[in-house]
Amino acid sequence: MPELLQFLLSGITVGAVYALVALGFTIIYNASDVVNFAQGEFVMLGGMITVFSHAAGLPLPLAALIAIAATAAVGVALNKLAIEPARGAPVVSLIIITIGASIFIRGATQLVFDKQIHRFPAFSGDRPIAVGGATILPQSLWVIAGALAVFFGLWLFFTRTLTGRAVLATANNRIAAQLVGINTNYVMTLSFAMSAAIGALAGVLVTPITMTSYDVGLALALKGFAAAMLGGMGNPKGALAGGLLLGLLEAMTAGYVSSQYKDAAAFVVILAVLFAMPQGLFGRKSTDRV
Amino acid sequence: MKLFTTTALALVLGLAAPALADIKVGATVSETGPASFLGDPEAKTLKLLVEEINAAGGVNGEKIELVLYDDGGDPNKARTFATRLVEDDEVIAVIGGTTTGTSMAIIPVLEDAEIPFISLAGAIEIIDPVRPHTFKTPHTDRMACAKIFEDMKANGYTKIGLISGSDGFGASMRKQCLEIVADYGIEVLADETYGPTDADMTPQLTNIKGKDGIQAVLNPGFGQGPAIVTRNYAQLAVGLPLYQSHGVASDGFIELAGAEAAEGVRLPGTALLVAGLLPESDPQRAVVTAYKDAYEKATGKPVSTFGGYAHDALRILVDAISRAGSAEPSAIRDAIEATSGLVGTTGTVTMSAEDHLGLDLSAFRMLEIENGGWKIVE
Amino acid sequence: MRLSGKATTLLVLMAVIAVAPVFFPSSYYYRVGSLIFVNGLAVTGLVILIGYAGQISLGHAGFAGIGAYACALAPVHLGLHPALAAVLGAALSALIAFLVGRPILRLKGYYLAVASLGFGILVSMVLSNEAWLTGGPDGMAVEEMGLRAALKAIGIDLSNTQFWYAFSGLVLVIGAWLALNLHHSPTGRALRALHGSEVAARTVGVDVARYKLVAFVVSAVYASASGSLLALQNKFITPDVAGFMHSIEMVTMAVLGGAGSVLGAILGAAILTTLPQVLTVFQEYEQLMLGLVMMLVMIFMREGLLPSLARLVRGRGE
Amino acid sequence: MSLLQIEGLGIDFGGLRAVNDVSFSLKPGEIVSVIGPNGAGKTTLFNMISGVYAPARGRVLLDGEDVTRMPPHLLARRGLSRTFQNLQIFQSMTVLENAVAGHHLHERGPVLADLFALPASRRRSRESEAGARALLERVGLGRAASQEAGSLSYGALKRLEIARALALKPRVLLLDEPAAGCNAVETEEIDHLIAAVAAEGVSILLVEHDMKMVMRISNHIVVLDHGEKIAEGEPAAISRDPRVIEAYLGAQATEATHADG
Repeated sequence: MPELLQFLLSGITVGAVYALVALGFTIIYNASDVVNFAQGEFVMLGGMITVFSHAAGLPLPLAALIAIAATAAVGVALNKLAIEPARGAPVVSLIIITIGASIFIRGATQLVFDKQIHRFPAFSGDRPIAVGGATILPQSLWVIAGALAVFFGLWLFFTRTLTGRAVLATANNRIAAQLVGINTNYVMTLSFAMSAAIGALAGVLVTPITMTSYDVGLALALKGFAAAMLGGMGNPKGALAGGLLLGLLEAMTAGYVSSQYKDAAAFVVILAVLFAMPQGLFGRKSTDRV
Repeated sequence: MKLFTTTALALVLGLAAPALADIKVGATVSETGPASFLGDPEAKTLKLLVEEINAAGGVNGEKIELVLYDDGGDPNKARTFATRLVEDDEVIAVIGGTTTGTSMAIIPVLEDAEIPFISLAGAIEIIDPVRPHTFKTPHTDRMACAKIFEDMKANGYTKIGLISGSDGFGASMRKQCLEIVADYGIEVLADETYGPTDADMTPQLTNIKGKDGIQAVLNPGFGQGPAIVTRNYAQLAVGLPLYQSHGVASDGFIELAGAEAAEGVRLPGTALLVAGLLPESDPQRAVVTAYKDAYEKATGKPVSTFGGYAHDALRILVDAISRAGSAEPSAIRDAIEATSGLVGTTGTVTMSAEDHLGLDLSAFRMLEIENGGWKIVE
Repeated sequence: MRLSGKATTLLVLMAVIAVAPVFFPSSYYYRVGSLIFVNGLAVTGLVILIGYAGQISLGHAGFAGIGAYACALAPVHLGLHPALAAVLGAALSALIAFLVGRPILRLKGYYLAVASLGFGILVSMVLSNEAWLTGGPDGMAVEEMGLRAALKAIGIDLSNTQFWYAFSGLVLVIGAWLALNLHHSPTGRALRALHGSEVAARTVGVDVARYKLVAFVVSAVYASASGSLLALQNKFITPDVAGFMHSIEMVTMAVLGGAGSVLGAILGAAILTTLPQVLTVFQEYEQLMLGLVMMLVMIFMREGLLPSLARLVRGRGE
Repeated sequence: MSLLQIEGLGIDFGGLRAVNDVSFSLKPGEIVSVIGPNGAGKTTLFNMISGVYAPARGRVLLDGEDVTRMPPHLLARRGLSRTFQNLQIFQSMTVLENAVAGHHLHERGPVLADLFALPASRRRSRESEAGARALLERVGLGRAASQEAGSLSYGALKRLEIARALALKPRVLLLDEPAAGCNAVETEEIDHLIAAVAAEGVSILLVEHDMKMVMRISNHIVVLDHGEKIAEGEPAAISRDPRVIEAYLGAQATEATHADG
């Protein structure tokens, strides 16, 4: 029984990491139908900039704020320089542009910083918290709380604020959104800034657990992408559920079946879900209009 | 289309214009990619040492020119760069192959061209069976396993758990450890793995903890994985001795895992790691201190075992060139094979026709982490 | 004019392959050339899938992995000649593509991307994990094909790099010929039709699911053949060949050069294969430059290099 | 004896009855028009008959066979073909290739034969190309054969779709607003074309907003409003039917400017 509990805690910790990355995909996708494969790099930047600002003597909270702001700026630059000029390009081209951006950011990071692995101290120490025979690190609670906070924030944003609805309207029909007076360029810039900031926040929260280096982005982006698709792209509920589900699946497979094939099990389940529900668990249904 | 090919061709041709150099040494290492943790210090070391050697007058009065490529850990690219080094740059020897995969891809090219090759990767397959032109500097993973198992045996641990990374390093070491573990009367009761980018290993460790009778745990791996394992190990309060591999023998590991979690962890390391702790009489002391100081001064980063592998490879090569008195690949090959008593960072190297590594177990030192620093336990 | 497009493409391709060696200062260039051809072959398959049929795959390296490991394993375990092993690999890839393709191809856009990506990752995971069979992440050796020795016996003495240049060049020309045949055939028209409008293709009687599957299976065979060639040439193979990055690389080559045309895609393969070799002068800036090139081409030459350049030339001419 | 028979067809979108209980039939060579205000469900009806949407209720019989919910490509094999209101052209293909693609059912063969360009495959291509050229002549696009389809005018694309649909040698042809966006001359050409096709024995089901054209060429008219059939009969009778007039006038007063759904 304590084993099961430990697997659950592990799954939720890892799942919250995936969910945080997956949530970052949501806003950009909602505003522009672009899946931003450079999302993982935002997470990496959040961690790396914090590490180096902290090492330069800044207190951790300030370092984290700087990292989030700087990454948001990178997100805006990405939109202005690479996504906006490529408006209307097919899905494959957009995939390649964002992968190109991710390689570029990675290359720049290794030059500006270094290729070593880094971490900074956990926010509330490393003393494990006992939960009925199993344990969890305080930092995991930070990550879980972060994922939940971002989820609720996004949910409120999309359902309760005018700007959030403007983002959804832009995704639905750009021309129509412009006609009703939405500044779609502003919406796009805002979405990239927010996605990047959420990514950076994720980086700040997870680095004490997962550590960071210039090349952690791709693996995180892949898992986050898979989680987002599992849940249904574009839906914050889907991102949260997809991330947690993926984390739990991996932990349960590692715990009860084989640690070698835990990633495989996760992908098999994703394939199975997509076959049964081609739009993911919470995705929007679409019908061909003829 | 034609225009483009010609431009591309012209670009490549331009780069291929032969530079005038005395002795051309080639290298292809994984400066980027998943093994950059290893390859980066290797590249830095090679550049640093070549500068140093040239400043001191070179070898046999001739300067060394280093042609260094980054293969990103991709064996296919490594093979292409090896071909380029041999055919285009016309180097007299090649250092590199950060990983076993890249090394194995390079070997056929250099064996065909009869150019000496000194690999920086761990697997025993590189030098066993012996190939005429292939050498290597790191201990084999099998030797690391042997060193660890000796220590376990001495402490009376006969039932152990294994948790290895599924990357090349972890998988290769796991395989070689499993091959020899029985020789030490040790039984592996749990055999878990984790992915190189995994964030949490508590499920695997929970299973190990739950197995009855396990007396110690071994974690072959490199990169952030072992640090996370060590932290999770402390989190779960497994309470059994934890052995890490030479893959994480660096100060960085203690920093990542945290001194508290890493307390008591044992691993086979090289003299490089404990330069300051070596007795004056130790033959390696002067070599490792000099390298450590030079590297840390030049890069501002702590020295690592992997940079040491590149250091030794270049030293062996330069030593061979000066003994051969010629820059002919065949003469160099023979001289490398005749290397004897050369003191490097990993140990004292004495090669032969049957042994293209030239190290024994004494090159490893069993280290233990204590109060955030290293302690030699022997 | 239009019918001669096929002949022109093949002639240009053959001429470049035959004439390029005149300019090679060393035999290293044969190696780069043969890699271009090997990549070009995989990418030609993707032209059928992406360019003709308009479907995405981020997992085709999985098939390259199957082709490569067939060449590594079948000679050892089944005693097959390496060339036959390549055929076996292609057949196996076709079978797996057939089984996997049917459910996967029901998905669209990013969902298809993630499903194919998952498939590719599964293959590389199996290759990496089943170390008893595949040697694990460190890879395994591949037997010599022996064709070079046979050629030597009849008086054609080629160096290793020369032989692989010629052999993979030949395979690429055959691959390009088949893909061009397909373009102008009823099957090719059906594929391009469903690319243009699935619903309209259906109403003219195209069994869309079946034709998507055809494109998937054919492109899988191309990828498999490319993997086999790579394994036989390198005589050593690691699971990287099936990795995610290799899939991305293949798609990027195709789209960068122009996925709609065979020549464009091969041009893309040529550029992306030579780029890392050229970029070595930039040393640490290599990655930076690579990412920059990918972005710039896709932003400013949306249809890919070749079609965009062709348009430019045509625009000047008129 | 009817070739196409629609029995009580209906579909709902999110609880809304988009089309409900529509029945009518077509005899060989007959031209039947479906009219009604925007949003009446005409295109939805077409989509159900042609297998694009799966109807919730009712049946479609083609030559006596129940083909309800049969996918479009199987309907095509049974001789049912259509055009689209909002153009579904194969943009990246030439005009000729679009028309050739319409011959798919006649030219398809083993994939391997196509890959290796075997004589049989080339012969099939040649035959369908000849057929396509003849069809393009017939719809007045002979000269545009080698142009990229995307470069054609709207009216020309409408005719290209008809040529592509005719390539199937259909028994039943569904035309969704074939004259929309065409000028008077083009409309008359399409008018003649439809009559000529019907004269060859092809049954034609037509959705069209040009009432003059509808009245001129239809043998029979079905009127839809709010998804229900409100009237049916000969053109002359329909134009006098008070329910039809009311539906149109009433709709005109409130009607949105949107295209029909």
